[in-house]
Parts: sequence; C-alpha cells; structure tokens
Amino acid sequence: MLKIENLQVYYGGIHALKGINIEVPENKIVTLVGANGAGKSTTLRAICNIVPPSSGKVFFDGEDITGRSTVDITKKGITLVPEGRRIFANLTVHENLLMGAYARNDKMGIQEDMQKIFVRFPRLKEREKQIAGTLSGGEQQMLAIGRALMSRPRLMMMDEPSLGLAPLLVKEVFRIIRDINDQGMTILLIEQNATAALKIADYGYVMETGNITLEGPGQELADKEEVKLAYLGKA
Amino acid sequence: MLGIKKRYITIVALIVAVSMFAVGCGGGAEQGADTDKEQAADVIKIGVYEPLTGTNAAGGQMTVEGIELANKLYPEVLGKKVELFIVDNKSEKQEAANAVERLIGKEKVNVIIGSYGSSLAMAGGPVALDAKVPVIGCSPTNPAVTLDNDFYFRVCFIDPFQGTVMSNYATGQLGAKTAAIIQDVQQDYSVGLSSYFEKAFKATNGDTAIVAKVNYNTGDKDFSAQLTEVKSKNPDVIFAPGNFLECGILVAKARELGINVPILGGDTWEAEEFLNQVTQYKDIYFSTHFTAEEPVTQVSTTFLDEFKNEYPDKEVNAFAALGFDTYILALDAMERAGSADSQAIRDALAETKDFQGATGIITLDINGDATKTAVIKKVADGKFVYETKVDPQ
Amino acid sequence: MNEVLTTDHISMEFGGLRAVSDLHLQVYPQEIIGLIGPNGAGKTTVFNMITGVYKPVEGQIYFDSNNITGLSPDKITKLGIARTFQNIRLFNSMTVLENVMISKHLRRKSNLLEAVLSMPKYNRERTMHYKECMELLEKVELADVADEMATSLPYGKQRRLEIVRALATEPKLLLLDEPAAGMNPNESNELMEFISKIRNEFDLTVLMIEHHMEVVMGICQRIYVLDYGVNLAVGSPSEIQNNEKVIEAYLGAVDTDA
Amino acid sequence: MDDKKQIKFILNIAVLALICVFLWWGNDNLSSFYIRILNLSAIFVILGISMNLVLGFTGMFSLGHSGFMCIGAYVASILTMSPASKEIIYFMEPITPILAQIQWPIFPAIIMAGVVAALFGFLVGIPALRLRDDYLAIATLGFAEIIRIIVTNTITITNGALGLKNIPSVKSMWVYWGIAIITIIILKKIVNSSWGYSFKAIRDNEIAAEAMGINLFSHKLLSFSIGAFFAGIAGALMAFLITSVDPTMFRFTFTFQILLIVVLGGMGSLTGSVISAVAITILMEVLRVVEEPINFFGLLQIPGLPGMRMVIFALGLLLVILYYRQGLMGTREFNWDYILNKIDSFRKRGASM
Amino acid sequence: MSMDIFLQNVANSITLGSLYALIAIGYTMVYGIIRLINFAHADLLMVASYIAFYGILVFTLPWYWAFIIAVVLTTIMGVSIEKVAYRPLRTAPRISVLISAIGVSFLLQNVAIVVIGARPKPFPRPEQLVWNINMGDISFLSLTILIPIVTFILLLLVMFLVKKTKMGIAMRAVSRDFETASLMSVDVNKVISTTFMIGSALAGVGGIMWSMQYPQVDPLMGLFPGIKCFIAAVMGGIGSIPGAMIGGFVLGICEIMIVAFLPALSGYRDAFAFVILILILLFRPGGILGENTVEKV
Repeated sequence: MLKIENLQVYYGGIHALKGINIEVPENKIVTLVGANGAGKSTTLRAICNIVPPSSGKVFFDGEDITGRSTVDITKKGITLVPEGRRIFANLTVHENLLMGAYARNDKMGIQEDMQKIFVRFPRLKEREKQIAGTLSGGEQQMLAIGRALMSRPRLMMMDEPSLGLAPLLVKEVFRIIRDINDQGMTILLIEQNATAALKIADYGYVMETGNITLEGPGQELADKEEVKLAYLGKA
Repeated sequence: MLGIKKRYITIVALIVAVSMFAVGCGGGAEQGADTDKEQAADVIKIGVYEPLTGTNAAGGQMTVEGIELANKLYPEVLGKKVELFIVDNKSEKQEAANAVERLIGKEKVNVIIGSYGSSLAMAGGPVALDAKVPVIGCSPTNPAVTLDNDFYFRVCFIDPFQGTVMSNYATGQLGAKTAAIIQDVQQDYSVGLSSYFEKAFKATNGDTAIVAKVNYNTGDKDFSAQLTEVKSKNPDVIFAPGNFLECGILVAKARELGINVPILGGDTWEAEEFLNQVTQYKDIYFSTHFTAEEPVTQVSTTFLDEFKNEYPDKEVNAFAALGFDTYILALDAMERAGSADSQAIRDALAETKDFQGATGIITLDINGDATKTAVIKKVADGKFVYETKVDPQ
Repeated sequence: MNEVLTTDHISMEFGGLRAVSDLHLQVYPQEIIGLIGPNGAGKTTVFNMITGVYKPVEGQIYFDSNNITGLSPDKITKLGIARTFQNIRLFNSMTVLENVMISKHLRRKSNLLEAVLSMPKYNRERTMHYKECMELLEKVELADVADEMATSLPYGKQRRLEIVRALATEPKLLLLDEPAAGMNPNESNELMEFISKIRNEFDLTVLMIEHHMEVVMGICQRIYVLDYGVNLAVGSPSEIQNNEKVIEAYLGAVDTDA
Repeated sequence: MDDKKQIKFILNIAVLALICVFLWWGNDNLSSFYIRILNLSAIFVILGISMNLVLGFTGMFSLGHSGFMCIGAYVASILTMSPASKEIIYFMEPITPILAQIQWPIFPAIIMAGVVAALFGFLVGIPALRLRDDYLAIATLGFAEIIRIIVTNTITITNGALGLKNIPSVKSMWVYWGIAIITIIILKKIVNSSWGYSFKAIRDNEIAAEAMGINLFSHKLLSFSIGAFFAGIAGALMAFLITSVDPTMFRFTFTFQILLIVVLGGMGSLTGSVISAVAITILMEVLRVVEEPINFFGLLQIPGLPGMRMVIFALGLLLVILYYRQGLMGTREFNWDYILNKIDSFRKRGASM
Repeated sequence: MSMDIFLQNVANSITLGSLYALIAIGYTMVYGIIRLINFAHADLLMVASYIAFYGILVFTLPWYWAFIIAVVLTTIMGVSIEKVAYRPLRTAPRISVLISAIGVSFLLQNVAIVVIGARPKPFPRPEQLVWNINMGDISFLSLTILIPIVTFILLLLVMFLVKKTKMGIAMRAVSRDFETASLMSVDVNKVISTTFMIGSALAGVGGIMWSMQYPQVDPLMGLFPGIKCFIAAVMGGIGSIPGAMIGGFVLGICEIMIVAFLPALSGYRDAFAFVILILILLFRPGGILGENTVEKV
C-alpha cells in the first residue's frame, strides 16, 4: 500500500535520512524501531511532506505522492498520530474530533464515526465538552487516536503512541492498535518500546542514524540478539 | 553564491549613490562659485521650506499656494527672473534645518520664506542666521522665533498679541465673565496662545475667571471627556487654540454635546479642513490676519481676485495670503535695497514700514515681528465671515 | 563520603499537575549516575530544578553542602554545576572556540571598562581564557575545527561540543541530558569512553539522563528510575535490569497479550 | 599572526588618519550644507549602532530609542543654555531655580546627557526587560512615549511644548564624527569582549546562555543601558546641531527610521549600521529629486510629489526584509581580515598561475 | 460631579470603548493565529475610510454601497498584505515579520500621502445614520448607540464563527499548532487568509465607524487608534475575542474617566494608556482573559 524508495532528508545541515526503503502492505502492522533521533519520526514526517524529502520517492497505492502538499496527502487517506499526541489543547474533545474529520463533508457519517469512537473510548464520551488540555496523558493519547480515525484513513501512522504513558496504559494502547488493525486498518508504527511493538507487528524495520539496519517479520526481529542488546540493554 | 552577488550589487549601488553625493559635494563647492556669478546675472532665487507632508502638511500647502500665486503674478524683480525653490520639511525639525541648509548651501538662494509651524521655523532660523541669509516667516506666531535672530522676520502678528485680542473680544464683544481653556499640550502654538489668553482674561475678569483648563495631545480624536468637563463648569466662552486637525473635531463635538457657548480660537482655524467640520454650527470665532470681505489694501483685492482665478474651487485663506505677502515683501525689500544681496535684503527688511500687503499694512518692529491689524472672523452659513478688526495699540 | 548533590525530597508542579514528587536523590563525588524513565516522567524537570530554571515547590537542593534551592541558574553554574540540553542548544552565530569562550565569561575578574579600554589586566585574562579553551579543545580533539561555525559540525561533534562548552565553566557536577540521543552504537561507545575520560581527567561527578540502555548500563555506577515523577527504583545497573517494576514501566517487557 | 596584527594596526591608523585629514579639509572647504548632512549622518551612525547593540547583538526588540534620545537632548540643552536665554525662553512658566543658573561646557553636557539617558534606560529596563519579542517592543515603545509625554508636561523643567531654543550651536565635524568614531570604537570593543559574546549568546539561545553562567537579566540590562547611553549622546548632538528641541521631535516614528538603518545595514553588524546610516541620511537628501517637479524636455510637466522619498524607503525596508533578510552585511563585519584574506587568496592564485 | 455630567461621561465611555473594541478584535484575531502585531491593521482603517470617502463624494454612490465596497476592498487588501508581506516569512523569526508589518504600515501611509495628499478631508456622515439626540442635559449623537450595537453584533458574529463553525474550529486549531492542523487536511494558508479576511473586514467597519464618529480622514489617521486598540487587545488578553471587547471598554472608560475625575492630569492621558499596558504586561502577561504560557526548556 505504501512504498518508500531511497528516501533522503536533510534537516538543517544534518543528514537525517540516508536513503531508506520501506514497504507497508495493506491490512498489516509494520513497525519502525530504533533509538531516539535515529530518524524514525523524520521518516513519517517526510511521508506527509511536513519535512520535504530531498530525494527518493513515496508511493501510496502505486501513486507517486512525493512532494505533494500535506493537505493533499492526508486527503488521500494517510493520517499521522504525531509524537507527543499534539492534541489541540485549546479545543474541546468534541472539537478535536471534528478537526479530525475536517476534510469530510458527510455530516451523518461524521456523527456515526464519532459515536463509534465514543463506544471505543468511553472516557472521551464522558469528557466530550471538556477542554482537551485538561485531559490526562492516557486520555489525550486516546483522543489523538480517535481524532486520526475520524478522517477515515486507510493508512494510520503512529509516532511513539506509548510515549510517556504508564505501563497499564501502554498495554491499553497496544491493545487498541491491534484492535484497529483487526478491523482492517493498515498501520505504520514507530516505537522506542521495541519489544512491545515488534510483538504486535507483522513486519519490522530497525533504524539507526538514518539507515535501516535490520528488517524482518516482527517476532523474528524481536528474538534477534543484536536487537535485544541495543534496545533492552540485556546481553 | 547568489547571496554574495546580491550583496555586491547592493554595495555597488550604495557606493554609486554616495559618490553621486560626493561629486555633487565637491562639484558644488567649486562650481557653486562660478554658477553663482553666472546666474546672478539673470536669476534671483527665493527658497521656500514648508511642511508639505507630516502633521503640518495642510498649513504648509496652503502657504505654498499663496507663494506660487505671487510668483506667477510678479515673476521678476530688479529686471531679473525670480526662481522659486520649494522643499518639504516633513514637519520634522532636523529636516527643516537640512532644508534651509540645502537652500542656502546647494541652491544658493538670496532669501528664504518659511515655515508654517513655529518649531520648524526655530529649527531653520539658526542655520539662516549663520549663513546670513534673511528668512521671512509667513505664519510662525511663537515670539521665540525671531528672538535673538536678526535675520528672521515675519509678516504675521505674534501670540501675545493674538491671545490678548481674543481675550478682549471675549470680554468686550461677547460679554464673557468666565472662560474655559482647552489646549494641546504638545503644541507650542496652542500652549503659548492659551497662556497669553489666560493672562489677559484674568487681568480683566479676575483670577477665578478661568473656570477650567484641560489638555489633550496632538493626534487625539476623542475630546468628549475634556468637553464634558468643560461643560460641567459652564463657562461663558471656550478658548481652544490648536491645529485645525484636532480643533475641527473638537468644536463639532462640543456642539454635539450640547455646549452652545461661543468657542474661540486662533489663526490656524482659517482652513478649509476646519470649516468642513464645523460648517453647520455658529458662534465660532477666531483671530486671523486677513479677510476677503473687507480688503484692507489695494493688494488685498488683487490677491483675492487672482486667487479666485488660480484656484477656483478653493476657499481663500489667511495662510495663502501670508505666503503671498512674504513673497511680495521679499521683492519689495530687494527693490528698496536695489540689490539681491542677502545682507542688503536683510537691512531693507528690517526697515520695512507701512508695507502694503494682502493681509494689511505691515510694519516690522525691532524684533522683526509685524505689528498689524488683527481680524476676527466667525463661522456663519457654512462660511468664514468677517466680524471685526482689532488694531494694535 | 559527603554527597556532592542531594535533592532533599523535592517536588514540582505545573498547573496542578505533579511533574516530580518527593524525589530524594544523592550523588557522591566521582560517580556517574543515570536517570532513566519514560518520556514525560519528569527527568528533565529534575535537571531544571537542580540548575535553577525551576524552583521546587517542596524540598531543598544541596550542592557541596550549600543550599542552592531557588538560586538563579547563573549563580548555580558559578558554584559548579554545568549542563547540556536534550535538544542541542549551541550558539548558532559563533564558532566552536567562541562557543567555548562564552563559558569563561563567568570566571572573569576584569570589568567592562577594562575591556573597553583594553587594559593589560583584561588582555591577560583574555589570553589566558583563550589558552585554556584551546587546551580544552585539544584534549577533546576539537581543536582542528576551533574556527568553524558550531552549526557546521556533524551531529556527533555538536553533541561533544555541548559537553565541552559545559566543561569550560569548570564544573564539579556535570548534568547531561540525553547525550547519546541520535547516536549509533559506535558513536555511543565513543561517547561512553569520552564521558569516562573527562570524568577522570576533570575530577567530575556526572548525572545523566539517557535512553540508550547500553550507555546507561555501561558506564553508570548507580541508576535512578523515574516514572510519573516518582522514584521507582534505585540501584546498580544489574539490579535495575532485574527489577520487575522497572521492566514493566520502562524496559518494555510488556505482556501485550493481556 | 603577529605580522597580520601589525598590518591591521597600521591600516587602522591609516584609515583614522585619512578620516582626520578629511575632517580637517572638510571643515574648511565643504559648504555648510554638506557639513550639516555629514554631521547628521554621524548622529544616525551613533543611533544606528547603539540600537544595533540592543536589537542585533543582544536580540532584544526594543523600540524605545527615541525616548532616550529625547532625554539626552533635553539634558544637554538645559545644561548648556545660557541663563539669559533660559529666562527669555521659559516665558510661560519660569524654569526651576536650580536649573536656571547652570551653564556647562558642551562636552561634560554631552556625557551627562548619556549618563542620564542610561540611568533612565536602567530604570525602564528593570521592568521592561522581563518581556520578550513583540511584547518588549510594544512596552519599550510605550515607555518612549511616556517619557515624551512627561517631558511635554513638566513645563518648569522642559518648557513643555514650547521647546527650547538658543541651544549653543556646534558645527565642527570634529565633534560629531569624533564622537561617532569613539562610539564605534567603544562598541566594537564591547562587541568583541566577552560581554559582547555574552550578548550574542543571549540572542542565539537564552536558555543555553543562562546555563553557561550568564545572568540574563543583568546582561540584558547592561546592553539596554549602553544603548540608552549612546542614544542620549546622539540626542545631545541632535540638540547642538539643530539648536532647538521640542518633544514632537521624538515621536516613536523616529525610532522606525533608526530601525530602518539597522535592518538595512544588517542586524548584528556594526559596520553595516555605519554604512547604512550614512547612506540613508545622504539618500534622504539625494532623493529630494523625486519630490521635485520633473520636467521632460519642457514637454511634460509632472508636479512634485511630496512624500515620495518615504515611499521609497518603506519599499526598501519591505524588500530587504522579504527577500534579503540579512540586510547589507548580515552579522558579518567589514574588516581587514576579510580584505587581507581576499588579497592573499588573490595573490596565491596569481602565483600558482 | 452632577448626575447629568456623570451620565454624559458614561455615554462617552461607551462610544469610545466600543470603537476601541471593534478595532481591537481584528488585532487579537491576527495575533491569536500568527502571533504578529499587525501594524498594518491600523492603516486599513485609513484605507477603508478613504474608499468610503471617495465612494460617496467622487463616485456619488449611496452611502451603504460606498460602505460595503469600502469593507470589501479593505478585506481584499488585508488578505493581499498577508499573502505578500507575511506569508513568505512564516518560518522566519518573529522580529522579521514584525519589521515587515512596520514596513507595510509605513508604505501604506506614505503611498496615501503621495497619492491622496497629506491634507485631511472631511468624512461625509450619512444623515440616515447620524443625528443628534438630546435627553435633558445630556446630548449625544446617534452613533453613541449605533457603534456599540454594531460592535456587539459583529462581536457575536465573530464569536459564533470562531466557536461554532468548522472554519472557526480550524482557526483555533491552527493558532495552536500549524503542523498538526495540516495533518488534519487543514489548509493552513487558507485558514490564515480567512482570519485576515475577517480581521480586515472588521478594520473596514471599524474605520468607517471611526470616521463617522470623528469625521476627518487623513493618511496618518490610523496611527493613534492603532496603538490604542492594540493596547486594548493586550489588556483583554491577546488572542481572546471577548478579551478584546473587555480591553476596549476598559481602556475607553479609563481614558474618559481620568479626564473626568482628574482634569489636571488630562495631558497625561496617552501616557496613562501605556502605563496600564506595561502594568498588565508585567503582572498579568496574558491579559485579563488571556492564558499564561511558560516556555519549555
């Protein structure tokens, strides 16, 4: 569904992506693991053209979308749940969700989807009229995911969804990711929490300083010694 | 690479500009002398520095209209053509000083006219004094303008006289026992005139006669609070000298607020801009230099007729008349001196006596200030109407 | 042995939210201490409290047995605590050498007037600082790029420069905020060596926030684990690695089947 | 290294000598018009570089320069006017007796003008410098207006709106350019000292600067007060140049003119400000041409357009900020190193060929 | 102070306050979304007034058409200014954008001086809108009632737009986070343009109201109301629309009442506005209704 060919990005003088190739097949969870600053976020941001790629190609459904405007790309059905959630703290929960559906005009459909999201995240229903900035970290993550779902995306990219969440919530987040995927969503996931991510992923890539160093099916990668060494600190 | 190229272009452009100046500079110093002699043969230069932009633009422009009219009527003196050099002083002091310096240094003018706005005149004055080029002011009424400056003259009366005239008029003609003053604290003209009015009015009506004195700042538009304060004190007249810019709105606002007592002001009010604001109101009086209804001299009539010809859709005003007078006074002085030499012009100017100008008969006193008749006008039927004349004691 | 740094049960709140609560941290001379925990656990907030950017709402901070709670950052730096930042904060318009020279400003003894008049005292001081900085740059192998703009350096060197700049303030305690962020294992290894080296050479105590477990486990004597602003555990690397609570909260052995 | 230092020293002396010769020649041979323009340039040089110290080097967007100028101009005027003049000028309300008899020579008065302005800068800075960016801009602009309004209303000290006249006139280019050159040298020394680097550090990254042991507040205040000091001196010189002052001279729009100089010259470049100050002051006169009536071979007469100069400057400001944000010099300085290196590389190229 | 006089002062305060509020809303909206003191906003007042002036007097349009055209053209102008002078600087330091705004303001003023001339012109007040009302000793213009009504209606409209419509939500989202908003398929440039459109339209209406109240137009007429209204916006809490309204009224009331109660200090009135501004900036940087933000280290 999504195919990245030899993507390179220069970021204020830093060569942040040094030509990476990634493929995300439909209905799968693909994960990208690696240390802080390895270039994982930059990859996602380059796909959406928030950071313009300096060379390489991005294909979505076989169509070349490299260098299209962020608005165009997101309208094609790609959504990004950004790192640190980045919910609109000055809007209410309801309004945040509406923002997710900004590109859509079907009022009925939006209402429907919103109800679906409230079923999935009952906490959000309770806080529908509350200013999003007052939500707890976990609730904000739910909101960020819900907001992304509101655009009815076909590919959902998630940047560190477990970031800064309590263990219990991390579990919850991964359960939700699986759940969404079960319903047919394609997911490209970035995680520092490598074990957890690789466990649910169909396929995984390991990134190091702008390069992909390892790839393979999720479980297989998780069992590799070098991955354990690098990301778990266990010999 | 591109950046460097751009930088070079900029630097080159700047160097060109500066060297242009430098060439003009060096050239000016040498050639100046030659051309001076050469041109002295056929041209007499009169410099004009007036505010054509900035806060005082309207006054400056009106004055320039009068000067240009005079130049059109009397293009020659001593058998030579008179050339006008008009420069803008942007209503800023450093620009005014530069402008005078430019007129003297670069254009080598024989005599200078200007400027509307006393503070601008005071910036230009010392420059002219140093160069010993006489300046004739058209309408700077602050007494300090000609003070300690033997080369500065003016054809208008000064604030102490104007303030006293208005006070006497308020007491005598309007029967006022109490008055309120509204002044622009940022404006020398307004503050000065107010204080002379206050002194004179207190002298005739007692120390408590000024029931209110409130301030505003140049550029203000809202005077409702000041006027409400004045209204609460119920004065017999209001004295509110200042720029027509603010005063037009101020006077109109007073009427809107139901203040119906006479409102008095100074010569700056004689402007279309002021009239436009207050056109439907009455009992608005001000002192000025000139009237169309009662031409004081033969020159007045000439001026009036020619002004109507030249600017058919404009209202005759005192500043144009004063501008007109400065120009013809300059010519008159040259004729009396029989020379266009600056020093000679100055000496002739200092001896001006009973000069027939459009604004009246002008005699310059020891300070170089005009002693002449003041005219009081009022607003009636959407026009400025002649009310009375006050002669200097 | 006396502690270099003690945070005596400090807490911090932002708009009612507890970012750090009741943290008691003790650092002994020459130690390299790791501070780990999930993002948002309050690690950087701890640094900010120690360096005076924030004043703790509760508790006291002692450095070298001085109470430094609430002192301004520059005073604290003067006393001998230097830091680096999570995202590199170099002075963009200056060269490498100038970046380091800035740190000598707080050790100056001459005043502005002496500088303006180029008095010998100022010139001597200036030359001395220049020498010191060059020596420092030589020690850390940055001398060859001393006159290059700091921003033109590669990432790894920028990180190192930031540490060097902190070193130039002549600190006793060095706070490093994710020094290995964005480094590959090779670079991380180099960094580990570098940190150990400067610790020995400059007689330093180091407190570092780090996500790279190999770095943390490799050079830290003791590790504090922070979660939700609460001190979850403290101990040697092996103790931490085997601590159930830590594994669950941070090291990531989450049972996703649950 | 030492060799180069010597060359630079000699070059510096040579340039200074050249300037001295020019000043000596100019004072006698230039017409007073050119002298006035050059003197005004010197004042704008002082204003430009002192504002650049605050804005370009320390990164504080202060728009209060005209206020400090105003203080400097008034202090210098009141201190140097003769008691006799004061008695005549203060005709509405007499001057406060303490000030009535004072008459200082010019140079102490100029210094005093700077000191008083710096003092005000210090006092204004204490509250204002807690703000940043556009808030600081609007607050300093506010303070400048407050200063001006106070000056307007304290009639027994400043003579209010009537302004002051008969201020001793100073014409010599030695004074204006002498002070301008001293200012350039002092500011250059400051900028190249560890204080200067601290200012730049604050501009580049406040948080890092603080962590390097730089007390933000005291350094900002220092830079701000130095800026005010020189603004005060420039104000004093302005008073001596024009010989009369009044509060309307120092409206905040005046600060915008200085801003224009700083932006065009390059924020963070002293030489940039010097060049652009001189260029703009001169252009201001040269461009009078565009305001004069233009006559095409006597066929077509275009009437004069007052205000055209300012349109050109406004456009210039916009174009620079949009397409050429660095200004003329960026943060670079025009210096011997640069030229010597150029010559060196040129020579090398020549030798290798 | 007698009751009449007091009521008169109250009426004055309301008029002045609502004029300030009307213009302050435009400032606050633009500042809210791109954190820029739009110095050119004040000059749009001037532009609108001149267009209305020429519409009525030169093209002899009926006043309502002249007003509508003035507002429309002002709006187009405001949006164009954003496109030309601010958009290219979106990623530039804030100082650059601010200087650009000063440049635009400078340019508008001086172009007006060259093209129209520096002399002020009388603004034609439509008789249908402006008449005198006398109630006992109190006397005021119909504008005293009209201006607050217009301000209030526009305030409600803008509030509705910002609170309830999709565009309004997008504006608030963009003001918080350009990048994330664009991830929601929001065309950030379009949203910013819309904000300028509304802000400029308000400046247009504000300019016309201002010129009816003080019927004189000149190229520099925007200078003082511009600064005052920005102060009002900051007082109320910049970025907050009801805040601008409150700020405008507070400033208007203060300015009137300081003259009413302390006439001796009337010369300091403008200084007073700045003093309030500075006090607010120092003690409540967010303004009356604003939020306080702390920079993250």
